Amino acid sequence: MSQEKHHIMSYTTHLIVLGVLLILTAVSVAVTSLELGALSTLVAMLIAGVKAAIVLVWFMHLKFDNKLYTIFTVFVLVLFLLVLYVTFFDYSYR
Amino acid sequence: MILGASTFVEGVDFAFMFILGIAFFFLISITAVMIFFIYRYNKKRNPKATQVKDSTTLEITWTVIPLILVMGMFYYGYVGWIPMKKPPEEGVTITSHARMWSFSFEYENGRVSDKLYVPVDTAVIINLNAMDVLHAFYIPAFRIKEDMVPGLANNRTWFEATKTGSYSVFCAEYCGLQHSYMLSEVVVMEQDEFWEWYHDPDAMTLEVPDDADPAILGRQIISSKGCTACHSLDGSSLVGPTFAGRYGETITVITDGQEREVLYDEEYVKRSIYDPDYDITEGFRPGQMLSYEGEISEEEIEFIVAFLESLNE
Amino acid sequence: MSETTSSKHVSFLQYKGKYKGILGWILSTDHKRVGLLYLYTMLVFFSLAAILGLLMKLQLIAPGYTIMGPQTYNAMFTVHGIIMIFIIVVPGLPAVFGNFFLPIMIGAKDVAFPRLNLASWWIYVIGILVVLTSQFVGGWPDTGWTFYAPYSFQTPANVLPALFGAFILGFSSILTGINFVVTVHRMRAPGMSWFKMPLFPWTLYATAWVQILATPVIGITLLLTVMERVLGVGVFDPALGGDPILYQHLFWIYSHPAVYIMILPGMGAISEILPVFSQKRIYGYKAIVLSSLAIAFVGYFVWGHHMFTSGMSGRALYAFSFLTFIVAIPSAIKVFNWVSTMYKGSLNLQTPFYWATSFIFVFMIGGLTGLVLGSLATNVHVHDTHFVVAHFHFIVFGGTGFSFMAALHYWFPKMFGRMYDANWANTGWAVFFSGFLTLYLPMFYLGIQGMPRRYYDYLPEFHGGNIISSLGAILMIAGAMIIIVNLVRSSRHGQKTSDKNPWGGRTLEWETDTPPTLENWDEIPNVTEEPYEYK
Amino acid sequence: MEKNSEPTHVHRDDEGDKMGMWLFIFTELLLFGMLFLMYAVYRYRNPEAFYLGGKELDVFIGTLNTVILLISSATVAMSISAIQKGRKKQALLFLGTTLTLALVFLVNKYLEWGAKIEYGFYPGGEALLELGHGTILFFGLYYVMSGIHALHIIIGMALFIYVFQQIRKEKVHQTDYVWLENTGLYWHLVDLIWIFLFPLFYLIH
Ligand code: HEA
Ligand code: HEA
Ligand code: HEC
Ligand code: CUA
Ligand SMILES: [Cu+2]
Repeated sequence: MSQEKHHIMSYTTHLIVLGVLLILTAVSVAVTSLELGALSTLVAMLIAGVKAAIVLVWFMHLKFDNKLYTIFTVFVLVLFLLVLYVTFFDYSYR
Repeated sequence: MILGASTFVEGVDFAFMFILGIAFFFLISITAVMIFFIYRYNKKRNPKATQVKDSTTLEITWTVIPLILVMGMFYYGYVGWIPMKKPPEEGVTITSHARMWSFSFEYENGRVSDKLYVPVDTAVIINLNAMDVLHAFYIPAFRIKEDMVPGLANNRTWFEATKTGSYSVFCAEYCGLQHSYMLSEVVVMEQDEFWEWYHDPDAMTLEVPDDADPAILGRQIISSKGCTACHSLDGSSLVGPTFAGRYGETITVITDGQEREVLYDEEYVKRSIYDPDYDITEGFRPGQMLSYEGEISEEEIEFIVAFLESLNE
Repeated sequence: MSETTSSKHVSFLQYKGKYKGILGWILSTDHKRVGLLYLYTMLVFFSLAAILGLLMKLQLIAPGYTIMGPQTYNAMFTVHGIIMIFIIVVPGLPAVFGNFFLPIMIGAKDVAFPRLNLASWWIYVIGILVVLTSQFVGGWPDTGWTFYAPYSFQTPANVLPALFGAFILGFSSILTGINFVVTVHRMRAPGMSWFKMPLFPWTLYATAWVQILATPVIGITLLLTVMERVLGVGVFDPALGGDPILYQHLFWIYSHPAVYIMILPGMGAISEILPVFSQKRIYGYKAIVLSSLAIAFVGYFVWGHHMFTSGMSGRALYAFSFLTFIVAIPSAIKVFNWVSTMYKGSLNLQTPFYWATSFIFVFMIGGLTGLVLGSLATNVHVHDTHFVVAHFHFIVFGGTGFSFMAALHYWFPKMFGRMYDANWANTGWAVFFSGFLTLYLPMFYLGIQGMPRRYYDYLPEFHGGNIISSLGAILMIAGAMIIIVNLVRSSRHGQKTSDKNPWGGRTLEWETDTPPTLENWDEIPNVTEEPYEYK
Repeated sequence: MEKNSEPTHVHRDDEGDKMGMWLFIFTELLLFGMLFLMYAVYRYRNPEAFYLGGKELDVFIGTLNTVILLISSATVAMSISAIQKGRKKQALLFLGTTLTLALVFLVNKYLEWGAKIEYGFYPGGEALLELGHGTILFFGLYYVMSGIHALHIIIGMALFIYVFQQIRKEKVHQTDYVWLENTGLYWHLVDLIWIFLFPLFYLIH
């Protein structure tokens, strides 16, 4: 088994990523405190999605690792969303 | 098909025939082919195998043909079922209460019965009310079944019977110990007969002939209300304590987490029936028996007491 | 790769490692020993659950009390269901034959994580023990294997150990799944591209994904039920605002994919056996591979067909019915390809072949009656009746069970280096098969007549079907005894054989020693041919 | 039989180990996924109560914990970089920071829960049962979800302690650090879950 070459992320990149995450957190706290009703839910979930993607891509190295992991991850998320969607066939029309 | 007596029967039975017909066709022909191969190509008769190439056309054929057939099955299943989901506006409305382990049926005029009485050729809408756990309201002859879910809004089903007679009602969702005894009957009557029954004023009040033995009446109430599902008359413990030999004794109960002694008297029986979780008999669980307030009158309790007393003799 | 000369040509059965005797087994990380550990454990619990099944049938031979009371009966079908599903057929073929043969068939020395593999057996045993503790503290659970809310947290019976045990068993299943996916990705022999991989590993791969992605769902559901019962959190309890139907959704989001966990490896085993006993390439290799993946994937979205009468919205009902019919197609494709494999073959009529063909027959009955259940109008009538019981015994027992027996008779000489008595094996099969049909066919009729399932007692009009069915159970147990006695006896005293390839198979397991040595290969094979390359 | 020895070759496959970890993460994602599904269903059915329930929670503590987790995620990731560069001291330092942050997270959680439980706001608690069904569900889910999440934090901490030891003993080092990498992945998962828990419970009301 060969030890493949690993990409090493520098400390600065880490700190930049962290900075972005913190800013996004602040934004979502700010936006939701405005009480925009359904809109604030949407925005909060969107921001959370972006944050999650950042964590996956940089902190969890999806960007540098074998593409297989990205495929797996996307597949799992799609599967989950489909299950959620199908469940709501029941609840939305009950 | 088995006996059928509602307007749904036709659609459902057609779907059965359609699906089972195709199923038998494939089952029999594939089995026949297999048997033929075993006969024709067995090692003795055919010592050398001939390799055969895969064929995409064939793969597509046997994907598409079954696909079309199952779409047909889906369609007829859908057509046979859709009327069940569309109760008509007009009709007799009855509420079915289910508890462990009996059904009772309440009519719009307040009349309550343990069998379901309905008029023929009339739409009957049944509101389903489960009082404790899941049950299911199942009438095979009408081809309907619907779960009774505690707390579910709009939990109902409907049917229109086409033949007079009486048919079984089953509880089809597992609900504990006496699930298999949770049965009733639906009696389909001619329309005028039904309305006569429905408006029968005497049926509303308990009729007590002067010379009747209260203990015997009590015994009837106990069995018609389904108490014996949980309470034995022979001393053995079922879900609840036995009725035998308890009346007049001093027993241990748990009230508010505190153990105490009480006398098993009329007062106690009444409280046990109207507010069963107030005193929990030692060794049993709260939440099993539900209150019968509004279902059993004070007068009836007197008869029950008379009966319990008679068990000591 | 370093050197293994010292253990050369010593079979894994004789091999002596750090530990002696039984410890050498229960602490061995050798995938073959782990596989056999699973086999023996299953044999024990299978017998237990089968006896419970027989007792239930005896109870049902006549209306009313025959040999047991309702509480006992309810506990029996619950424990019977839990053992059969969570302990036997879900781990089933992957844990036994997957562990034993997956590495060999892809030319590896072991699975990717041998120690984890042993750990999953241990977790499995712990799970079983936890399930069984309920027997000693508070009595067997009486909820049915489905643990439907709210009964499961209201019943006075002791359901906690069962819930918790099933939860632990789920872990074992997940670990096996992870192990297999990594094994297949990382450890295929040089030259074995994806489409040169035999079909049994393929189905194990598809199954492993389902194990990984579906099992956590039941895990959390059972855990929540435990919390509901102990703490009263209220997530499923209608009295606190919870929705009991949501419990059913979660339960079946796992349990429907789980039925494909049960059947896929069985289909894989059948796809190994048929070409070998026909001396022919499997017909439609790619179609079979793709249909396995399709079953695994689409199988996620049909769970609602168990809930057609549960009070779901109408739209959900027909969506689920539609999807259910879609998922039946890949199974149909497989059946057609299997039968075509026999065409112009040179059929070697031996025990594994009998099991394989009878598998196809009973699987068809099970599957085609599945279609009756998948259609809305008919489902409403037969849901929760003995029709369903017949359907799943045909397809779970007839599908997974028969393929298990087929696989066992097929790989037996390789596993034990001994041969069983073929005459007894065939007799056992014949008795068993006739018993099977007598036992379960009448149940279809009972179901259409309207006899609900989980009924301890029934009305006299259902008597006829039940008598026949109960007699079938006795016949079948007789068949099972013959089979088991024959196999157990042969594994110790059967005719010794070191023939590497008794049936003329073309997959890699027939190129190792019989029985295989500790690390299967002296040298990892180099794969150049397609699987099943018969000339 | 002749004398046998243990299998002599040791199989090492870092990529395989990592794949195993990812697969495990997927199981965790689905496990929490189902809790999110329940949340979605119950929020859909009880919008009012969930709206009000969210107001009961302290946004400040929630935000603080989010920040803590994000930083701790960054520090684990950095300790991996450090190990890859062969800087053992720094790796230990980053790991130590992560561990401390995790502990702070738990302390916050403890204070938060403690305050609620005191008022009888726990499953089966008097104060909670008096409120409507929707509120019971909201808090039921809140306790279950953040409780299971906290359990994962504790498991993560145990893993960190183990890896910390391994680095000190040079068992985990520049050319063999899957343990650290996998623990890191696990920790990011914990973070990932929280990224969704936080807005769902504390923010959207
Ligand atoms: C190994 C397990 C297994 C498998 C593979 C299946 C396969 C299928 N199952 Fe089954 N099922 C169970 C195990 C399984 N099931 C269990 C355990 C239960 C009960 C759980 C409980 O309540 O306790 C159950 C219950 C169950 C129900 C719910 C019944 C109810 O409670 O109301 C339904 C409803 O749709 C259903 C449908 C199907 C269908 C359509 C398939 C299909 O995948 C079948 C596909 C196969 C074929 C179609 C046959 C082969 C094809 C041909 C011969 C070619 C001709 C084909 C066509 C023309 C299409 N099953
Ligand atoms: C694999 C699954 C499996 C198997 C094999 C069986 C086997 C049997 N089942 Fe079971 N059954 C279930 C799964 C299974 N069952 C499930 C899931 C339920 C639902 C529970 C619920 O409702 O909650 C159920 C319910 C159920 C009921 C319904 C109860 C009711 O609803 O009222 C009945 C009724 O008689 C029954 C009977 C039997 C009988 C007589 C046998 C057997 O006794 C038949 C005899 C078999 C043998 C003697 C075994 C032969 C095997 C070998 C020779 C191989 C050796 C094998 C290994 C090494 C693995 N079963
Ligand atoms: C679902 C099961 C169930 C049904 C049906 C049921 N009970 Fe009970 N009953 C119990 C249980 C369990 C207890 C003991 C726990 C308690 O005290 O609440 C009990 C307790 C009692 C007691 C106190 C007995 C004692 O020995 O302490 C009386 C009296 C009683 N029930 C009467 C009735 C009557 C009358 C009916 C029918 C109209 C009835 N029950 C129906 C389960 C049931
Ligand atoms: Cu009520 Cu079963
Ligand atoms: Cu299913």
